[in-house]
Amino acid sequence: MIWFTLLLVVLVLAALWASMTTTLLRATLGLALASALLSVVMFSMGATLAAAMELSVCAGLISVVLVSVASLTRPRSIQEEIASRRSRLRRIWPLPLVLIAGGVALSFVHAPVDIVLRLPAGDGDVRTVLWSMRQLDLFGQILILLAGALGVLVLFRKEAKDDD
Amino acid sequence: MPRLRLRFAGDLAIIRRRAKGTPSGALPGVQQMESVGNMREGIVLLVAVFAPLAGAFLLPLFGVWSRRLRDVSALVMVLASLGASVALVPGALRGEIVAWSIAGPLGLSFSLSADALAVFMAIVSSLVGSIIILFSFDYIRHYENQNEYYTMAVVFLGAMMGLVFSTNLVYLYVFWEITGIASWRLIGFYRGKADVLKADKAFLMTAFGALVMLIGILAVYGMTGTFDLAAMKGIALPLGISALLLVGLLSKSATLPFQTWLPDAGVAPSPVTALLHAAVLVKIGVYVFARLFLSTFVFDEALRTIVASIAGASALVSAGAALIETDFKRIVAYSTVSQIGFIFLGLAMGNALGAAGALLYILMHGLAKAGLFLSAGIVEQNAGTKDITKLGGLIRSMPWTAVAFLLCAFSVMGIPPFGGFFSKYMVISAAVSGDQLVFGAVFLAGALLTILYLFRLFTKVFLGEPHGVLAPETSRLMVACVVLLAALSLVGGLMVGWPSDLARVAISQMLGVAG
Amino acid sequence: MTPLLLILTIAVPAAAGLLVLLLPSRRAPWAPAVLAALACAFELALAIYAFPHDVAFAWSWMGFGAEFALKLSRFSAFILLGIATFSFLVTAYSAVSMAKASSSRRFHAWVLFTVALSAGAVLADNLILFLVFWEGLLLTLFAMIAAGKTRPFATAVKAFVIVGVTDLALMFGVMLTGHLAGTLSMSAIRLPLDGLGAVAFLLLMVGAMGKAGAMPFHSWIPDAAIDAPLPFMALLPGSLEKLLGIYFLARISLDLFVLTPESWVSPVLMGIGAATILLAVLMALVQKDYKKLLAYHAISQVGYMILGIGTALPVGIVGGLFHMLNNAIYKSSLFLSAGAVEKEAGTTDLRELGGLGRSMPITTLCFLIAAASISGVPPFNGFFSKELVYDGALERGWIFYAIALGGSFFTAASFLKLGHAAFFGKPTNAKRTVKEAPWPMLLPMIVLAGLCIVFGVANSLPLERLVQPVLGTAMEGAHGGTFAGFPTNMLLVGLTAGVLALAVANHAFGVHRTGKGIGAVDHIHHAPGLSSVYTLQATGVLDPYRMLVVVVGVASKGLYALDRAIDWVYSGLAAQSALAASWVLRRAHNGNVNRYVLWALAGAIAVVLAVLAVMGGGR
Amino acid sequence: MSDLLLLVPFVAVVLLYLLPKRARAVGLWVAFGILALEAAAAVLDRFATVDVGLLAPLEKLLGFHLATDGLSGLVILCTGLVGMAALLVARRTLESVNERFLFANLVLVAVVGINGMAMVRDLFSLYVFVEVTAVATVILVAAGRGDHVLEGAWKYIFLSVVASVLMLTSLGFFLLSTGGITLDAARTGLAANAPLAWIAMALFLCGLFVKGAMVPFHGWLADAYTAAPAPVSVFMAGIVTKASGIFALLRIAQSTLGGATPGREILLVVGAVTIVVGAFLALTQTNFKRMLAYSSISQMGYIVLALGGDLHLGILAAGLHFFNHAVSKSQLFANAAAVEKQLGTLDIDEMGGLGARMPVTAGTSAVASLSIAGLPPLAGFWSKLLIILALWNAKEYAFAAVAILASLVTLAYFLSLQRKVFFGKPLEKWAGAREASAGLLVPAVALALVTIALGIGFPFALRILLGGGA
Repeated sequence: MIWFTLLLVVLVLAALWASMTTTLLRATLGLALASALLSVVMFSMGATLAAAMELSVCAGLISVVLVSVASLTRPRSIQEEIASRRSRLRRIWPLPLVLIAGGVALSFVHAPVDIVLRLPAGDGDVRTVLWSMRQLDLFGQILILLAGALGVLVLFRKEAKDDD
Repeated sequence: MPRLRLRFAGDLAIIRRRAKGTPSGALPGVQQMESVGNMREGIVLLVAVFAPLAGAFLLPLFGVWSRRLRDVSALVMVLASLGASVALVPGALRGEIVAWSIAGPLGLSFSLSADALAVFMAIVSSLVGSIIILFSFDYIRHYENQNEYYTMAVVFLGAMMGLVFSTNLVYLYVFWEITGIASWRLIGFYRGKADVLKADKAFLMTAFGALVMLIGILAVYGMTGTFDLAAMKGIALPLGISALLLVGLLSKSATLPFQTWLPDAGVAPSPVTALLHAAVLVKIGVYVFARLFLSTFVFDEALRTIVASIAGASALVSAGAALIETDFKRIVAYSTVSQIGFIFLGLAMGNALGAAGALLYILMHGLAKAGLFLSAGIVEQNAGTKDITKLGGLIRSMPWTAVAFLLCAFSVMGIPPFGGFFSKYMVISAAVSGDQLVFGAVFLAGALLTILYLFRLFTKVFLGEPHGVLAPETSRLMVACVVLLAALSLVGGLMVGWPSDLARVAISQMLGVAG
Repeated sequence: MTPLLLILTIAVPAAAGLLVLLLPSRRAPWAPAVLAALACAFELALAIYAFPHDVAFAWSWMGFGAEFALKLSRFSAFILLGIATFSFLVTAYSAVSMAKASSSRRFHAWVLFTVALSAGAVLADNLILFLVFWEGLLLTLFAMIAAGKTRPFATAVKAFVIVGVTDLALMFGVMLTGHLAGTLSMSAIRLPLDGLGAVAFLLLMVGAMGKAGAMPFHSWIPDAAIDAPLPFMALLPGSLEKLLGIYFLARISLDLFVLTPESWVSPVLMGIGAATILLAVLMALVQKDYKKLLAYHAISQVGYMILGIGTALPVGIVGGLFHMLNNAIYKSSLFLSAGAVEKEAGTTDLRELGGLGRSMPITTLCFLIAAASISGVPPFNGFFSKELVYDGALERGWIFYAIALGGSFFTAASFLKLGHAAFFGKPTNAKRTVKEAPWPMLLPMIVLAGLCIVFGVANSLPLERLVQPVLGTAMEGAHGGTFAGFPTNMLLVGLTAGVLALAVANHAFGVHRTGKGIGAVDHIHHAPGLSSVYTLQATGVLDPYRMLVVVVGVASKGLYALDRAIDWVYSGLAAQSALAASWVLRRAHNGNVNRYVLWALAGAIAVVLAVLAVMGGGR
Repeated sequence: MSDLLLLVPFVAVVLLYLLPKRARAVGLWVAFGILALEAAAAVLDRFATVDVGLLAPLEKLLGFHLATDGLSGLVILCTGLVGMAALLVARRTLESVNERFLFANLVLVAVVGINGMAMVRDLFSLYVFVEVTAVATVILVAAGRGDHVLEGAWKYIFLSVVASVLMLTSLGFFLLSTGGITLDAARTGLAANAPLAWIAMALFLCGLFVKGAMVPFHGWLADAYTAAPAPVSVFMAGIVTKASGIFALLRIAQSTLGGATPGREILLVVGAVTIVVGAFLALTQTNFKRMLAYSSISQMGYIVLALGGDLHLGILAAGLHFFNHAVSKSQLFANAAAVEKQLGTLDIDEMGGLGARMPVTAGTSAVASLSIAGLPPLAGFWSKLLIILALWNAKEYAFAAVAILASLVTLAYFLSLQRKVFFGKPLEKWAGAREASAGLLVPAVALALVTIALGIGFPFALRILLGGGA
């Protein structure tokens, strides 16, 4: 249990770091770390499939993409760095506070601790769950992808036009 | 569970009810159509309301075609209202109540009903309205946005008719606000920045009152479960709810402490100010007061003191302001505020004499004050200013206007045999006979101030040394309208028995006592 | 005698007035005057015919106790006769004097309306109807002054406002009376003079005094004397208004209320009367204008009438009413003489007049008779009525008598001065040749002067036929039932004679001192103490109208400030605070997305906490 | 046939892309036609009954668990009307065929999302469709040309993410506490007063508050509306925000909360705060669209407030206000588009007296403004009246008073807008301004007529609405 708690704390810290740091690279590293920790948590809770997906997609694939993008950018000068750090810190300090407050708030919940997941019947098989229970949501996901595709189309078109 | 489903539920019923000589009892919610023949009077009622209200929207179309056609049809629409109202008089004098109703859900039945009070008010509004529209023919000719002017003026009068005949509080509110919208457009007619600001101010102040009143209406609904005035007759209203309703009435009638929009609204064209200040708009508050507190609810003694005090303060404060102001129309507007106080006094006394006096006051003041405003219009248009310090000696170049102004002023002052005397006498007398001597004395002081400020105005504008060129009267039609109003003020006094008869029937229906 | 005739007394002059207004006057400039005179003659005939009758009727009118009720009683018949007589004489006179004035048509129409309204006021037996006629006179008053030659409007407005104020008081009084009595029918009202009743009486009294022109409601009359057409002065302030005002005062004192000598109202009335006598006559004394001097006397004489009625004794009341009649006679005669002088000499300024006695002998004679009458010289009518008033006043308190007697002294002195300056001495303006006035102007004067003599010598005629019947039963037992004949109290007569002699002596002293008739009272004018009061009066500071205007001006400034303050609440306070609130909120929305996220999270936490609080509280 | 509402636009998008590029001008009209059909279907109330035989195989194949009721019909009708208006505006304001084509496509995608929201009975599906709409809308906003476009879109995304987090957390809690995420399951959980279920509900509500821009979750809205191209703001203001935030709240209030404490109180407080803050924020705005944006916030507060009142009347009132506001606000944005096209600016301080030059635009905008301000006899009055009645019946007098008096502030900013833009002396500067082209006027006039007609005929309409139930 202590380990589990420790893991969660580190996860939160990593996420915080990712969101508060000012360089792309560090942010990416933070994100990757958080994702990795998350997948560990998922593993430990028995959600192997989710853990695998999390590890491969978020911690792996996305980190690679982000790192490669970051490598294309120009690093900031030191002055810029300092200036932006100050201002950033000034603006972002409430975030930890909010988190702490949220945590405190949640700690008031006298929820039953013995949480029993009542998963829908069709035990465990991802395909079954997805297709027999949640077709509609799948349809929604397809739509989101479609919209994303359209977005790429629109925004890149626009870039191209702006270049002209 | 609400559902969107097209289904014509319920029935549209046209009903007609006669109640001979008795105070109006409960109006049946929905009745089946009796017979086609009986619809006739219902149709008269509909003509009175919808000839102007719906017809107004044709006016811009007519305006595109021919200016003359538009002007004349505007007049015809208002005259149709007047004709319909007059047609209701014989029945009203016999104590009959013509009613017409469409049942609606949640108490939102659209019901029109013409008792003597409503007929009286309708005649006053449409009579003065017709003259004002006639006056506009020549006055508005010189300006832009004529289509809008006629549309809004006629809509205004139509809404007034609707308000007068409505017996459902929600529809009363609906028509109430339509008059607000129309007056907003009309006050801002000249489109100057200051003009529009004043229009907004007037709109906001009256809307504020109306919204507070709406809370009151809901409170009444909460108490009684109905919006139908006839169904809530004889209910004793808690003072708090009365106060909420009163805020609306006072703001619409430009009474202290909501009076200041009215002088500001003087930026409107004169026929508009005549319409708003004199004859129609500001009378809404007092009319609804009579409709609610005298005719419907049990009259509360506490209300008497409150309303009479407010009215007294209003009468004095605005009369004082009228003595200081230097703008022709603002002075007349303050005078209106002051005179409205008298009407409220009469109503607040809650006795037959006061109520009848208030009704007559509405008529007499409407006629005379419209005459004053229209004279102001003639002066303003021809002399190019309404600052009385820059006017003078106009009696030489505008003799007819000057005399008509003076005659109307006499009526407002309450000098016999002009109509204003009788009404003023009756309201103050009502205070005296109600053992409210203090109020009587206060309003006597108000009457004195009335004499003073009107003479001050007359002296500064029409007498004394002329400033600059003496502008002549350019439009015979306009002068004729003013003279007509002056003459009507005189006839109203000489023939005071006629309006008084109708008022007495109205009082007996309202208070259940013989006048 | 039918109700129709009663209606005709009102309708005929009104219709004639309307006709005059509508007549095309260019063709026949004489027509208005002739029509007016004819109508008034008809009125006179009607009044004479109706005199012995008693008629009353009522039509329903506008409800609420307001009936169209007319009643011809002894008193109203008497006053109606007076109204008809004076209006006939004045219209006959003005037919000539106003013939060339551009406003002749309007003026005559107003005269006719005035007659109609006066007749209505006298005949009305319902308080509202009475009020309508009574206040309607305001309009004709205004219109007639406005028909004057030189810038008359300011005076017209002043007159209107002053009389209007008193009319408002009257209106309030009528309301109160109606409320107390429970009826508006005048012949049915009989109220005790206590509490609210006294208030009502005082209010009605103010109305009556305003009409009659007593102080402090007098100040328009001297102004009107200058600005208004002269027949107007003779007609309204000279006669009709006195008749009406005193008629109504007598009505309320005798009929509507029970005025007894014990009531506190009685000394009030007497005080007002005495003050009016003295103050107005002091003003009259120093006037340098014929018409203005007369105007102040018109005020002063009212004092005697009010004093007389205020005594609440039969002798005083009879004296007051008789004085009302006499005053109307000699005062209109005097005004008409002023008109004749003005027409012929071209001015009424005493400094430019003089020696008219030779060129205008008949006018002079009439003037002398009327002046003697007003000064209370026996055997003219004024003497007899004044003696009756003195008699009553002395019974109620020597001070009232003393003041009244003092008034007599100044009256006599001022008329000595006036007569001397205008008709005797040397003509100051020699360029203009002055002729006697034409006959239509002279005749009314002669008739009136004749009446002065007749009503003096044969005073039983007016007293027993006109005045005493008004008191009805109150007359029985007192003085053997009549006050006619020569005064019985020789002490009073002697004192009167003494005062007259003193006035003559004073005149001789003054003339000796200054050498001219006009300077006969300069020593009083410039007496220490008095002179400063006179100066103040000359600048108008003491004019109650002026005071009213100032007071109202100050009050209205305050009220206006209040109005602006209320306006500020909306235009300033409400608007500004709304804008300020809006501005503060806008400043908070600086576009920073972090801030917005923070708000959202804080909001979410708040909502969750709220839920927890409720759920926790639920346990 | 409810499935068709999801499938047809989707298929249309795919098919449109198969068209040759030359024919892309058709795209706009195809979308228009679909939306018109949608509106017609909602009005005719046929979609629940007609398809039994014909479409059964399809339904079986897809297995969507959809359900329609009056509320679905309402939102679908609004979508149709607003979408048509937006497309007409797009035709006149977007310059290239391609832009219009893309716009039409994205609108269709968003419409699928909205239709989905209208018909689902499951919180997770609701969330998914909310996201569909959000993504499509973000792209619509970002597709604009101005400097602030990306900023607006960015803020929208950012707060949407917050909303997503809140909603997903909530869904997790629901799963934990009740084991189910259908509306009915959630209702059971709440009825049992399980704290975790209530927390989940609170979080879900907060997510929807973000979507529906309730104060203090509203930060994104003004920037997004202002930055978005004209037709997009018509579409967004008219339906997107309302459907994804407010409609979802309506649905939850109707099917899940059922007027239970403390859900009702949350809605009341948040609604009232939103009304007041939004109204005051709008009061001093100088950008036409930004003022409208804050006005939208305020008005959506009314809808949420209504949900806290008497349940049946409240939902009826909220639905009506939803409709009225959708109609009027999209119309006002169309008016703004017309003005912007003529003047090239949206700064109302620079405008003046446009009523003389653009009478139809001015007139219709006045109608919409007054309707939103709740002035009779326009439609907005009746829905506000019902809202207040609902509150009154629930004995929430103070909230009713707030709702009524906030109308005054609403009126104040609309009067200020009218004064500065239309109702004044014509300025020399804009002598060249002309009335907008028919393409922009048609939606404005049509929507204004809807407002007027519904206002005048309201009691009849109400009778019809109440005919089925209540």
